[in-house]
Amino acid sequence: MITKQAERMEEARNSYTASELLAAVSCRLLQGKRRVFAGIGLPTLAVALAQKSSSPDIEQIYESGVCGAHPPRLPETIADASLATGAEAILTMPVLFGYVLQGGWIDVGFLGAAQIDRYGSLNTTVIGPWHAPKVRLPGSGGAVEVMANSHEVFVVLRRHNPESFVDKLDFCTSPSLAAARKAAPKVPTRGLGVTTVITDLGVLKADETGELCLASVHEGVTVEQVRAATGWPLRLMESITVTAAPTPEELRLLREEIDPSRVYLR
Amino acid sequence: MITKQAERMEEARNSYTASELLAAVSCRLLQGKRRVFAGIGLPTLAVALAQKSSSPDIEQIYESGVCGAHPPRLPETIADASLATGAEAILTMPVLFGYVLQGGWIDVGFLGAAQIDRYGSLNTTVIGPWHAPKVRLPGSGGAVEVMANSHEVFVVLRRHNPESFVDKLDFCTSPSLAAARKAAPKVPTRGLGVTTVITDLGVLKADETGELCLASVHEGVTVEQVRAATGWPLRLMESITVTAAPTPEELRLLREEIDPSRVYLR
Amino acid sequence: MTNKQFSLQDAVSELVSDGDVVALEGFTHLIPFAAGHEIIRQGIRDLTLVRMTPDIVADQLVGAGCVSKLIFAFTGNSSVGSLYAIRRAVENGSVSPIEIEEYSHYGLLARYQAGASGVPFMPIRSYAGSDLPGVNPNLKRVTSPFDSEVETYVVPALNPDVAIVHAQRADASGNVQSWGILGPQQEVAFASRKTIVLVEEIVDDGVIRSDPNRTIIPGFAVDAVVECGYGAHPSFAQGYYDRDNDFYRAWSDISKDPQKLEQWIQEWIHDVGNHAGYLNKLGNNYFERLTPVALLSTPVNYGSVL
Amino acid sequence: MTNKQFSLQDAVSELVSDGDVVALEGFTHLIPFAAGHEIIRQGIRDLTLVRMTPDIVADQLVGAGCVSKLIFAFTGNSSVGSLYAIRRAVENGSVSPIEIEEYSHYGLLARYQAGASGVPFMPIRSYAGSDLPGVNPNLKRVTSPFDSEVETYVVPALNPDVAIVHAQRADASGNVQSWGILGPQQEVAFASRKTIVLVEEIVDDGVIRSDPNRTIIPGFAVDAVVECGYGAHPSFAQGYYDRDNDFYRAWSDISKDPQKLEQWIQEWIHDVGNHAGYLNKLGNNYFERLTPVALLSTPVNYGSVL
Repeated sequence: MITKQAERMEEARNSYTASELLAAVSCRLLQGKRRVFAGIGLPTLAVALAQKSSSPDIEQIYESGVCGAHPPRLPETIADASLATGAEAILTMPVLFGYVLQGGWIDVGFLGAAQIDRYGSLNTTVIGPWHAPKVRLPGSGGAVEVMANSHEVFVVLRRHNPESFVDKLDFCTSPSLAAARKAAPKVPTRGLGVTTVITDLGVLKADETGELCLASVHEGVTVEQVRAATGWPLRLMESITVTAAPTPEELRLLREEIDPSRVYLR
Repeated sequence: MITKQAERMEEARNSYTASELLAAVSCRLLQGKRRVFAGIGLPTLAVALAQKSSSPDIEQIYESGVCGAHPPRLPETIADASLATGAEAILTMPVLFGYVLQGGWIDVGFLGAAQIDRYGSLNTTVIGPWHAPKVRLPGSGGAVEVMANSHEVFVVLRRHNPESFVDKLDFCTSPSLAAARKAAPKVPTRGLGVTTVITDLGVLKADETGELCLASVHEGVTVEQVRAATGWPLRLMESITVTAAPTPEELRLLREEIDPSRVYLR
Repeated sequence: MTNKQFSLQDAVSELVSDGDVVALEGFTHLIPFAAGHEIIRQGIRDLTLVRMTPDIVADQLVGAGCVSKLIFAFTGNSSVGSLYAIRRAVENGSVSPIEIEEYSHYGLLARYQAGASGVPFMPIRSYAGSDLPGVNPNLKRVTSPFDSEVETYVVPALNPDVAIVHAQRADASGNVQSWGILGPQQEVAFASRKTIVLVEEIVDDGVIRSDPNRTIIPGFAVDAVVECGYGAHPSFAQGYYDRDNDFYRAWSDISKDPQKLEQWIQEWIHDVGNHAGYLNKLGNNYFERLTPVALLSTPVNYGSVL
Repeated sequence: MTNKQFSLQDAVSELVSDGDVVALEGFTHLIPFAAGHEIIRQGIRDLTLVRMTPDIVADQLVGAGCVSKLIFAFTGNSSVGSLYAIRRAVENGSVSPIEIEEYSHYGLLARYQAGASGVPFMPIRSYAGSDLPGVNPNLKRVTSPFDSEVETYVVPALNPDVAIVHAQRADASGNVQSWGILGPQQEVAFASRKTIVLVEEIVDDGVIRSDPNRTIIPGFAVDAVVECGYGAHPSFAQGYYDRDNDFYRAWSDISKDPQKLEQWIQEWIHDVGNHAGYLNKLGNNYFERLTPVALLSTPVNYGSVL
């Protein structure tokens, strides 16, 4: 009996949810970065984990102008009053968008999307034609600005499937660097564009041309599975790694210190 | 003896300095105005006098961003700490210059100058050529913006002489409405330009073409005197009035309530 | 100092008209719900609603039929569901469609900035390669006069007829103070022809004047100031009440069914009569669980030599 | 949080180099005199000095031979006299002339704004008909892409190598708070490649974090923060000390005579060795007459539900 219980406990310690994996993977990718522009959710966990492990100086900056947040409890939404409580700075919107974002102070912008193409252009606007949408999505918000102004962009898509990873977007809300340069070569661009896409199947990385290629698969996922889930002929990086599982310490931090009431750790 | 003393007192009450006259005249011209953009000095006295007499709602707005100042004592300079103490608002510079001034919220802008021409263009930059100045003056500061964005501009020049009232400016720092429209007809203008010039000799007012014409002379000043002191053939308004002397109440307010230590009332 | 205090009813009826371009602003914080409800109550129609982030209050205004056009950058209800009234009005086959004009956050904010600043346009670094310029002719590209090899996108000035915002406090002459997340309230107030500000409390002008840097909108730029406690509910007012997340989570379900939505509007907006009625219907102790622990700012010294 | 505390000497020697474009900002209030003196002390040369309102500190820097070019909007010493070192350097027949580049206040401020915002230029409503565009090719006119009948002037982005500003307080990681008249400090800090901030006091980060809206420059945009009490003298720091008007009145007389000026610089900048020496030379009770009566801001509540 005792042995069985110990085994189950051991198993529980070693198993992890998709959110925990994505948070741990994102955290590792953030190593060496300083200023992360992101909303609430997975990026919050990733930044919090980075702060408590590899990157104590990493800082999350919010679209609302909050910098150096020290919320007395884990914020439930981007509109959580606790984000303002005890923050180091709350900047005005013109300062946040004009000076901080456009001024080039962001190392990593985190974005999500309904659709992504092979160079990292994102659609958050519509499914179907803009003038007669099948599904109206929220729209850009600050995504166009985050894409154009961050030194690099991480995209997190929890569902890797051919409807999301498309050959051609229904609408290009936030263009990849390649798309921006092609459309308007005289408009200055900044940084590297989308360098990293983190999904439930693996991690895609941009090659030197900006094309997103498979760099690693999560444990138990095959390359063929990822290819089948991608709406363009997915190229592979020279060597595909298997994503390392979250370490016991990462899991402990996430579960016990960062999100003990499992607000985001679904 | 008693009679003589009473006479002297009566005389003192009725006599007034140039500053007191200019403050009283400026105050009357401010009737019905709400927001005055001005520095320290004569305009401060004029606005304070207006607040205490004809225009209790009039408000002075400072280039530094201070609105609704309630200084605990009369400020000595534009950089007086007391201007911030107890003010209703201190706006940032982008808000003051961008939103308040360019946004068109100023009824009357007060300006001074080294030279003025017949349409109210002002020189505060150089005497002599810009590239090899005889005298280098402070430059525009905010004057170009005050001129371009106030609904009307009052100019105060304490010394009315041909060196100041010139046919042609050495340098046009802040252009009259006429000069602005001629130089760049497609750049939108606002308001009336310079409507009023207050000097130690009298008051000039703009006619319908914007030309500054003599409207009134101070007590004891002749029209010929003003003409001789003006570097262009000065036209006269249809009827020239004699500036009314400061009333005893105006003098009492200036001397006893507004500037008892005679900071500005030289 | 002119007294600019209005009742909410008078402020809306005197300053908002059918056909106006009305900006309701507030970015996640201080969303002017009570003002939106009063617009619905007064049956104002044919509005062009400008809002960077149309959310539940926009869904309510669209659902109530007040809006004919929406100018926006992001329309959603965080991660807790959709805004179905807006989706019904803009998705294919809509029975009562509304026109939309779409930006990114900074695109619309820069329109307010240009409008407030009296300049014809404002440059912005993004939009190259986006499909947005293809559906919005207000996103244009110009060449820099300083370098013919450099182009930038620009957006035109926007000057709404009326701005409506909510803040923590003001004095009776309309000097408005706010803290926490500030949103585009200052920009839209200066950009608009008329401005209505709702506040949690009207305070003595001595309170305002003890901290003049906290004033985000000076009295002269305000046409009406309305005391309206809890007027941002279900949004929040930093230091007064937190966000009512339960309400946000419940909205999708109401908004999804047109009949349910109509019923909700009848019950919570029309039948309650006014904001006091709305609070009354929420119940006496409703805000207890949303009331913050006090964490006060350290005072600063504005003194000078006397 | 990275510790960014520097001594004044280290901040200037590590971050300011010969030939740099250095912006010293502060509008009537919080003028970084101590930093200017340290630049003179270190004999830094060939600077392009950017300052909206070159005043006594600029006159000192020019008089000490640190400046080869001045970018400005207004150069004067209020109504109490001239800045003769600057006048000697720019008036006809100057023996050691400096180059000047001249704007209006908003023209130069808008250059900072464009520089901070990463856009090539910023539109501005004025300059039509002024002679300034004739002597400054950076004032250009463009046609609005939204209406070919509308033109506007624009100014190009400015990105100084170093911004130097003074503020009331900061924490050790460089989150800077200021109140009273704010000047262009926020704009120039974001526009510049490096930023040095001098403050009256380094405070515990709990003080800063009790009032996050008061932070005008976040720590990440600051390279060095220097504790330097009375570092704005003879200018002022709201709530700390008022302006030393006697000094301003005395300056013309010093500045007018090149020998007197050289002597003053030797005595008050070089011989004192550092800012502590300067304060020491002013004397023990010097600031008594300039010390303000305390008038504290009413605290606001930043609390939230725990």
